Amino acid sequence: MLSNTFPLWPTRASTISGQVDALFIFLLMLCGLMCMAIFVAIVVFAIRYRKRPGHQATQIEGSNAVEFTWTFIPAGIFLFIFVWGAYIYFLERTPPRDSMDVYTVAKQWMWKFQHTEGQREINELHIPIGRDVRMIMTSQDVIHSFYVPAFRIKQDVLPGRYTIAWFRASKAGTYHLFCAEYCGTNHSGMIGDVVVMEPAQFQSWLNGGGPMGSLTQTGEGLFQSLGCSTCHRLDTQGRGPNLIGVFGKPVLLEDGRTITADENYVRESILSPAAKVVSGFKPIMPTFQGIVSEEQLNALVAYIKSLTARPSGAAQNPTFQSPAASKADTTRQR
Amino acid sequence: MSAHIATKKLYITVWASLIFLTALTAAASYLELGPFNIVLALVIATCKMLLVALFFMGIKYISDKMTIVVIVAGLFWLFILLALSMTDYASRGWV
Amino acid sequence: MSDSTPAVVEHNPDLRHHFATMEQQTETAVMGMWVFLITEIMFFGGMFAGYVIYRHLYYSAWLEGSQRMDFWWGTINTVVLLCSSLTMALAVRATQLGHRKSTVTLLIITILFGLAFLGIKGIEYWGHIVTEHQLPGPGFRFAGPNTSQVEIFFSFYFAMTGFHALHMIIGVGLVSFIAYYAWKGRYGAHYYTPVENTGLYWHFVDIVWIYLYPLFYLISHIHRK
Amino acid sequence: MASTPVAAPERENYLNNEYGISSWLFTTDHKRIALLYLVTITFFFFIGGFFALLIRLELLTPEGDLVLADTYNKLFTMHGQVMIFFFLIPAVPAVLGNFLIPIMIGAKDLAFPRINLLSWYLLVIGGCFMTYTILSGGVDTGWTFYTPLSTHFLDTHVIAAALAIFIAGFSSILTGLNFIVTIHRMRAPGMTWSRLPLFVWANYATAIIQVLGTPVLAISLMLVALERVFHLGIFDPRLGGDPLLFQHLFWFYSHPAVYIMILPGMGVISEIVTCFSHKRIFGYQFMALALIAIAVLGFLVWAHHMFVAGISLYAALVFSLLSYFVAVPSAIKVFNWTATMFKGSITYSTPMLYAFGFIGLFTMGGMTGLFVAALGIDVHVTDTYFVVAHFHYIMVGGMVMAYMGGLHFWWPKLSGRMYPENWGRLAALIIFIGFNLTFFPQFVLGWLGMPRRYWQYSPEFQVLNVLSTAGATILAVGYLLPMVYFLWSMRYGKPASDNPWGAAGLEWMISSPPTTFNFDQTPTVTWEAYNYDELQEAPVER
Repeated sequence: MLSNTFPLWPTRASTISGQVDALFIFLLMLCGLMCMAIFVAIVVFAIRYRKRPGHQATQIEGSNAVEFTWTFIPAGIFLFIFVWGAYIYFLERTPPRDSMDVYTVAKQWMWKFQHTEGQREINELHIPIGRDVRMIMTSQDVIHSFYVPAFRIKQDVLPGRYTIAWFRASKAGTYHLFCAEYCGTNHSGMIGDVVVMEPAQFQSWLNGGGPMGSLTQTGEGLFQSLGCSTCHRLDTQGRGPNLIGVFGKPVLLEDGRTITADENYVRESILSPAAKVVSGFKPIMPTFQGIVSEEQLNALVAYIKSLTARPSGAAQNPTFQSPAASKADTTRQR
Repeated sequence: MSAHIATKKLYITVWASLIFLTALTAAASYLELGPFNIVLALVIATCKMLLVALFFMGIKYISDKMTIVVIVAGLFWLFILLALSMTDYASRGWV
Repeated sequence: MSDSTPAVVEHNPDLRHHFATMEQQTETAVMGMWVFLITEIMFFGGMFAGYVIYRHLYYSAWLEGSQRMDFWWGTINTVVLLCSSLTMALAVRATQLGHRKSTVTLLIITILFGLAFLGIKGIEYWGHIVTEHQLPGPGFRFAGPNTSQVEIFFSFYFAMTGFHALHMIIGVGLVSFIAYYAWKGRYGAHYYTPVENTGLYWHFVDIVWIYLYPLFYLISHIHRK
Repeated sequence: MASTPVAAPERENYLNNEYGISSWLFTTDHKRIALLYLVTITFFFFIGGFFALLIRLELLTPEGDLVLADTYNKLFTMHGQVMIFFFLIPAVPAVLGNFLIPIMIGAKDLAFPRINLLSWYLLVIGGCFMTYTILSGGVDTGWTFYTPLSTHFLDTHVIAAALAIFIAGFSSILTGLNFIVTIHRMRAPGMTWSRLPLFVWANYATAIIQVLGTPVLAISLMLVALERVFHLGIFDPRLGGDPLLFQHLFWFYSHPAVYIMILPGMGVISEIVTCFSHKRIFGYQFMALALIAIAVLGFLVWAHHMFVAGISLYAALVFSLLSYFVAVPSAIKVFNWTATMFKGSITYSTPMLYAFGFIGLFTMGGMTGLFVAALGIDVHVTDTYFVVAHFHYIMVGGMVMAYMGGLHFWWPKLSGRMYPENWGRLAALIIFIGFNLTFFPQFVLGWLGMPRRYWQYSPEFQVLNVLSTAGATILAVGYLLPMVYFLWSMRYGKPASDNPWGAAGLEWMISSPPTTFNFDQTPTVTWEAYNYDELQEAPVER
């Protein structure tokens, strides 16, 4: 009945896990010390000052000095803990530039992963050791949560937008993958394995995956078949903005706001295009809500991201500014 | 509490200024002020609110300071809800 | 929802047993009413927070949505409510002065203004729901871009003005309850707390509309084609 | 065991001055309403406790073999909803607060007695809706009602449960309103703010939160109900909504709600520790200020429940910093309680044992709060059993311990009878042991990464889960004991004197049980709070 292994400490398998454990151990000691101090004080006072004949309680009003010490000292310690915790969180929320993207679609009670090289996996995630992996995740129905205890990372997966989690595996092996946000009947069944392999092993696993073509190629195919290329021409300036070099750069909008073109902006522009129209263009793009599936959306986003990398031989230096850079009144419709 | 009873004339003038402010904010909406449109509208609405609250609801004549603290606390809590939840939405794209 | 309307008659006709003086009882009742109004501020505050956030997220949808609002009905409604606030304030003043007849007439005028407001609101709702199918849900029709976001605008429009109308109906009920008792001579210079609290409630509902009016009707009135 | 005492001379008090159902169901006497609340929340406490036992039994084995997955989801949802909205939130304010606040400030009754009765009826009506939800199939959205799961992906009784909590919320709002106005306007002459017992301060701070926070929960549950009925998309992204907006509105109330639950407990503990150390509270102004600070700062920290939910990086930093500021007043209070015992004259009667338990366990609960407020660690431990253990340490280890201590401390005043002392001590010990065995293993489970709300879990977590279930059974026995001997004491308990503990406070200067109007004539207060130097020690019993 009782399982044989009885671990008391989760395995450390990612670069960030060491720092999280360090903060945890520090807090464990600090709080353990404080709890012991309070317990010992209570027991000692309870015994030493117990009610017995001839013993009188001495009334103490209180002392401001003592009060201030145990107000500002804890406040100072708490600030230190806050800064340390915030530093780790900052590392976890800022993925490095050149990380390997894995597109994830969470569905009620299963995980679907897709590597940019084309491999598709369900409830299994093969990743190489020592490589920054960026999970670009969205959900098809309710809120789930991508949680790998061994990597000490967790990120809720929201329907209707992308959320990002990144890690770099530091130890080969197979680790648990849990869904941590309650998502219905089989929430406890929505689990899987993260298999961390040596780079060589990973490469052979990748090649053995069959000729289904990389995500960016599927994305390019979709870009043509859905008719995106008719307006978003890649060589000259069409009715839609030229998308080369757009990803990751700031974009000036029609109503004067400037936002960075991240995965969420690309997704929102595909599903509800008139929400944030690029300045100098008219909201003529039809919505693709319900036409494009989550997987196809991932492929399109991967393709648009890849447009920046490709050396654009023919076109001149691709600036996103529309030719009518100056605010010609004719095109702006009030 | 407000044993003090305001004159009928005062009520009429307060009412008149309320009507005037309504006309003002309605007219102002015809102007083209961009982002300041909503700011002006809210300023005028706050003036109208103060008029109704101070005179019609008699906050001006409340003798017990505690009730005024309760009123101001209520508005401050509404501000907490609006401001702190906006820290999330306003800073979404900054990372 | 008026609070402890005193009914038990003891040595002083309207003094409840657990209060020391009449003055303490009145101040307690008014403070209780203000604390209740604070809970109403936070109740509407939740929806205002949702409004502010969605306005930040979907500004273009908010522009299109508010173009469908009927500017003139909104302005007339605001004027109607301000007049009802005036007559309510005068009614409270009349009660304090003990003028029973003018109190009752002023209260009845306030009720009429309230019903006028609800009538205009009914006309607007009829226009939005029946003729233009803008009631959010499966039956929602909207030509033009980002339909689902405009539907969110209308969800908030109907939620906020709907709850306001509900509070207006409660208000009209309260004022008629007070008018009936005032007509029977229950209130006067010696005892006017229920009238005063009903007045506070009425003015609060008016203030909520003072903010709803610009937020829904005046956003992009200028973009009207 | 105490021999059956001779029947106490029948003096006229609030219990025997009128009989019959209508004397209870239409009473406006704050003491009788307190007893009505006591019966209601005890009923719901045992329903919630029964659900908790079923959950623990299911988790004995890694596989889901006791109940179906859906049933398990309903169990933890309704355990949460019943315990929080129908036991923890009303417990101390409605039972002990209703009974004691008017007496402690020298008033005949609350400011609005009829609204007080209305509050009880609202809780009962809400309770009926909740019972209907339980009997007719239950709800499995989690007590947090997260959207879009609760609005578009479940067809269980979500609207009935939301309505139940909506109505019970108004009971909480009206109680808060009653307390604020009473404490402001109904204090006896001489009862200045600095002479108020800390129990009154604690309920005043709680009332502030109840009044300012609960309406936002009311509107968010109303929006969920509207979304289900009219198929709106306010919180559903497929129809343009944003699920995080619901979480912001929900947690804006639900974090201050945990302070609604713990603050009255702190008030009770301040009363018990001073009485049984026979000593003035250490740093009265700081203790009162800390209560108000917790109530106010409690409203600024809610998004620390959403660090991984998808809020922006900078919002997470802001809320984590504010969460550390709210931890400071709690630390002050723990230090002050411990300092109050220094150089006191401490007796080990049952309320004091509960106070020891409270201070120890609340300290552990508060310390683990520092863990989950640290952003780096929260990413790993949120939504795991670490968080479950954290809030149970504060709710069960803190709040229920304080409630039990308060019930024992004021039982002579409530019923006019003494509870059996040794049985009380035994029950306190059993509860302490059972509690720690139940929830300490869950800290380790959470750190290992076992997610919460799991019907089946990985085999390596089994040993700790078995320990936790064993603890749960001991805890259940521990809670049954007081139920038995309190009822027993109503009939056979030793009649209580006016001041059996030698405690300070106006409630110990009137007869137990008190008369309907508490005081023959309104007292004038001339002494400071906790004036134990003027009070002689309580007679050493037995």
